Amino acid sequence: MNEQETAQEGLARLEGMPGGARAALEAVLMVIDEPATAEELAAGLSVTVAVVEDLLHDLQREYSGYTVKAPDVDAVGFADASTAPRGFELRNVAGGWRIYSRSDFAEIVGRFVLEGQTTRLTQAALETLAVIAYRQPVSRARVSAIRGVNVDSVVRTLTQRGLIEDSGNDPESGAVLYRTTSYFLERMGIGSVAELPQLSPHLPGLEGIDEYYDASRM
Amino acid sequence: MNEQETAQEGLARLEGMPGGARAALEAVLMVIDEPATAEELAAGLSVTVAVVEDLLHDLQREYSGYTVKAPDVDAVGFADASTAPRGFELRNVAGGWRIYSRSDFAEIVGRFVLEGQTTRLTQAALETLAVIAYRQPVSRARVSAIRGVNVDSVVRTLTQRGLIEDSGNDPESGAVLYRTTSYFLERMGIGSVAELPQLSPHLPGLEGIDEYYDASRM
Amino acid sequence: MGPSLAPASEADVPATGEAPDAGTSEARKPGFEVRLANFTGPFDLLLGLISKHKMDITEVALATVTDEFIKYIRRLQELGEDWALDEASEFLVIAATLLDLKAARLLPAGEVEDAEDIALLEARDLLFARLLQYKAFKQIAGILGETLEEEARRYPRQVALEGHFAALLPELVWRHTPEQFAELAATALKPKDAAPAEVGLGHLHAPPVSVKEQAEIMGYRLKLGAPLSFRTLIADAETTLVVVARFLALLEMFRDRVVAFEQPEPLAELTVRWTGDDAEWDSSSLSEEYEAGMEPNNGESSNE
Repeated sequence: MNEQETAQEGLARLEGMPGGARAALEAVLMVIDEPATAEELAAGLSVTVAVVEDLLHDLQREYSGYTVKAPDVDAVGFADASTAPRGFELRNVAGGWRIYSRSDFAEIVGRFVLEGQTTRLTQAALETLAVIAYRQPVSRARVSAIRGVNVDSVVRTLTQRGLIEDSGNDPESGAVLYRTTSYFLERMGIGSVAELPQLSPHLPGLEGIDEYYDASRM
Repeated sequence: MNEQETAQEGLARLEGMPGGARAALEAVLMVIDEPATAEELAAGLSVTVAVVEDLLHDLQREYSGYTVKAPDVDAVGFADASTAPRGFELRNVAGGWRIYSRSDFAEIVGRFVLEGQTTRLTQAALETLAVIAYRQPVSRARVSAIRGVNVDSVVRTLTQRGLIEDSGNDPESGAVLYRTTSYFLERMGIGSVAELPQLSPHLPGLEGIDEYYDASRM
Repeated sequence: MGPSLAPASEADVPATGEAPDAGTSEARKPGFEVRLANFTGPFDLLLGLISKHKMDITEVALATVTDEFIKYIRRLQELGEDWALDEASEFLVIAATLLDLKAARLLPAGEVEDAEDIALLEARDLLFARLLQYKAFKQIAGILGETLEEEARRYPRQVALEGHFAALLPELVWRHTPEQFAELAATALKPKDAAPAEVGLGHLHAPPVSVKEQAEIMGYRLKLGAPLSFRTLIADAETTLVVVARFLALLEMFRDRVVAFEQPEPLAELTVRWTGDDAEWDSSSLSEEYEAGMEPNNGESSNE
């Protein structure tokens, strides 16, 4: 009750400011340097999560104008003004919201932002990353068995790139287990590993593979 | 002459993109960290300085809607659409342009920034600071190679805390090099980095360490 | 880098030079190259060979592939490439499995009774399963690569905090002395134990431990002022050898009269206190007699 009132008061106060709650939210989005969850944003603005989520979707639609084709903007048809898309977009990745430059302008923006330009991953690194993403938490030995080669140096590179991390030790073997990081989700533009493409269409009739695998596990 | 043509072609190309030249400029302004001059922006967009300056003033007016009272927006009376101000503003500071959160929301933004801030550096931050202190000037990639993990966000935190700073670019790779600040010396209670204790007593067999890292350097 | 091979004596050039994902198909010339980088492992190679022959990998007809695979391995041997041991042995395992499969194919159909035959068929199934699994991950890797590339076209806004906000941040609590900070740096700069790229021999010989180094470490800690128990001093010792070295080092330091011991009763906690008034004490005064004893192979440690 009390909290509800505070949230209402908060909203009322924000609406009294130039640009209203929408502009206040934008102001906060300007200073975050990693994705912020709707909960964090709501707490910062002293409004409810529901209000913030509405505002976030409004902004997302507004920034994308009418021409957007992004699959995550499902409600774009409800945009109520005919505006050109902005040069930036608001995206929900790795569980949080953040502003990105629009990919159409990648080439131009790239001339200004040298850092962060990451070199492409090698085929070996991509395959190792794929196995870790789908089998996490997983030991090096197991990834190695799936790929058929030693993956030590590739795992080191992926750790250094911040795409995977140590997630403790296997209670049985004591081997270090690896998992993907939230930076990986960010780089993939997805909210969680559950959003990764399904593996099964690529694995015809292999229901028992894991048992096979555990039997031959090193 | 020739250059003029190129600039015209550049503008035509930009206008063909979703959102046009305005959006392209916005895309750049949204992600640059350091203020950029109109000349730099013009070069990056391949248009003339005059075009960029027009666009900058348009954007500045647009972001500020009608209600703005910022003293540096002298042309606000010419804004041609009745829009609410956005939560961000485009400011020309010391000859460079950058997007900032609107000062009306300073209190809210400040509250958000303070939320969850700790008064202590994490172990990861301390170790990264130690590596930078003893290997300065040093790039993020190298610190990352030494620590074996991605240090991007930790480096940002240390910079924000005023403990390290940008000390120019590596002549070879162009990567930003970091060094410790005088605030760091102050906190350590020493007069210069030369007064940092020698490492050797604590680390037997460190003679070859630099070669080791240079060899494994990416 | 592609090690060049001698002209192939066989008419049928191994598939490896022109596998589907080889990218640049080698122009036919007297010599040809095996680009090891084309394949990220034996499964990859095997898949390459299979798809070259447009075979369903669930089909048993692997004889041709087996031949080519073995041929490929031979070529690698001839090259004298310094293959990492495990990689070479992986190839061997697969080559052996393929040979088994070839043998299994020779068995009359429907007459699988022998336990050995069944084992062979199981091995075949296992290999198929692993190959299929690898193939799936390879396809997924392709999708990940495309997504990462597409996503890299979006740049996140991640600008430094505006000055007036940064000024709001609470003052940092800083309790590190320069010495503690140096210790931190030493830990951070120490090369991480590289993952073994070869079979470890560390268990065969105990790594050398220097009494002198251990004396330095303890001297540093004790000079901070507070008396420390022997238990504390050896808390981070990784091996018994280090514990022994530290104990010997303490005896040496006692002889140098820079430390004092306190033990209320036999087997009780042993407390060590720094008594040296000479802050410049260093381990060079230690006698050399233990050095020889504790460091049998006084060479490089196996750090790199």
